Amino acid sequence: MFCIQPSPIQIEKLRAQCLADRAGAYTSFEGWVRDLNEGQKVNSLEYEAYQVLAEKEGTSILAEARERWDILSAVAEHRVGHLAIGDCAIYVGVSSQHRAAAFEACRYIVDSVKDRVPIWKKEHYTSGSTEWINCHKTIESG
Amino acid sequence: MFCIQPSPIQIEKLRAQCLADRAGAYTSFEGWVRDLNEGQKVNSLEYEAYQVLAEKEGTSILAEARERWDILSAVAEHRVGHLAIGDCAIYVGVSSQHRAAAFEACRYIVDSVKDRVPIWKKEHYTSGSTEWINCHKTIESG
Amino acid sequence: MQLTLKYFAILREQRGLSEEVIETELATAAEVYRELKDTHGFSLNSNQLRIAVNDQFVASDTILKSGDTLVFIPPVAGG
Amino acid sequence: MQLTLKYFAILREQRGLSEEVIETELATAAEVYRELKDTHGFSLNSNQLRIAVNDQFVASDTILKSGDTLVFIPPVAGG
Repeated sequence: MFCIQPSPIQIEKLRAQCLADRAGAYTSFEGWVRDLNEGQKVNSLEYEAYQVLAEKEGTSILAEARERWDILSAVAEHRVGHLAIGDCAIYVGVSSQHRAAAFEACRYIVDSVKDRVPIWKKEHYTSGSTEWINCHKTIESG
Repeated sequence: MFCIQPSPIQIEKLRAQCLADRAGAYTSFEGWVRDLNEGQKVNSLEYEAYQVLAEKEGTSILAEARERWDILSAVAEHRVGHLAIGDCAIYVGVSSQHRAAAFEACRYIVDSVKDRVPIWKKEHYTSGSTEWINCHKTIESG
Repeated sequence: MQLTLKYFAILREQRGLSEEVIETELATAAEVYRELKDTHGFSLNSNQLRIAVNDQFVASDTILKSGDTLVFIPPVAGG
Repeated sequence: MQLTLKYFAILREQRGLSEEVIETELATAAEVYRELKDTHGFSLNSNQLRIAVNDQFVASDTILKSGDTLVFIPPVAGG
């Protein structure tokens, strides 16, 4: 299950879901809010999600990872709302018997979530301006 | 610093060492004792290390990772002594601005530790037999 | 026909609301967006969007039917 | 010359001790291991080992000097 929710991500709880006697490897990824993006000082962030579709798409990504790699468990959670520098925005954890599968599946999940899941990020800069990331105007007409 | 020690690995403490306002990504790896290896049911494990050289070699590996990838922090710890199924034998954590570096450096550290650091593993099987992993007798004379 | 539109992120802000019901005879999401972009001055071009109908991703030339819920999905930035 | 030998893992078990001091005139770690293997019946072949002298990895044909601490490193299995 891929979960979108507004409270701080409970890493220890998610990790515990991946424990298994057969598991020899566990890889996790955390996305943290950082203070600088493309040269601009960031104050805080807002994440917004199209929750129903985001959870559906995220859950599909986890299922794809389980199909493609020999893993035992995969969990992921994304936070929404107002986040401060250092807050954890996304957590992904994968357990497997052997490490290669855990590393590759974890990377796949993170990359796919960033690519496909309808979640948006608005950066608030120390300058006072804000910006929806990846939503710059382009010249091309559409 | 790469640390070899006999008490349970304090994951939260190691993770905290990697926090940084500039960090946007954190990848970690845990090696867990699993109940089955090459078809044999495992009861427990013993890890033994040549501590001085292991810490020296592990610390070199962390330095190599910092040289090769644009990362902010890298930590690693390996446990020795008697471990039970599910115990964490090794922890590696890497923070970076962008996720590719964290993933690649983390993988590099884990692979290199397994390859180069003088730590040995003795498996105790439910059958009562034991075995030092990778130390099978070979036919070739030496 | 009647469509429910939901707006997220930059489109929500530019539209000034999260949801509205419209009457239209336009057949596809692409056509609907073109009209809305003109009306509300949305900054995103249609080639930057993905489309969801009834909480499923669909092609932008999918034929809409009355009662559909339509979402224009701006470029995502999770993680 | 005098050498301190430290044994780990399978070699420690096969030797029955962790450390000993020996007198030898053999020049290299490879030669010392060959002799010890014959004496103690070590199962590992020399091509499976790495060598450390004074807590540094060295080549197996490095010339030893009196007072050196020599370790034969069985195939590792950390992680």
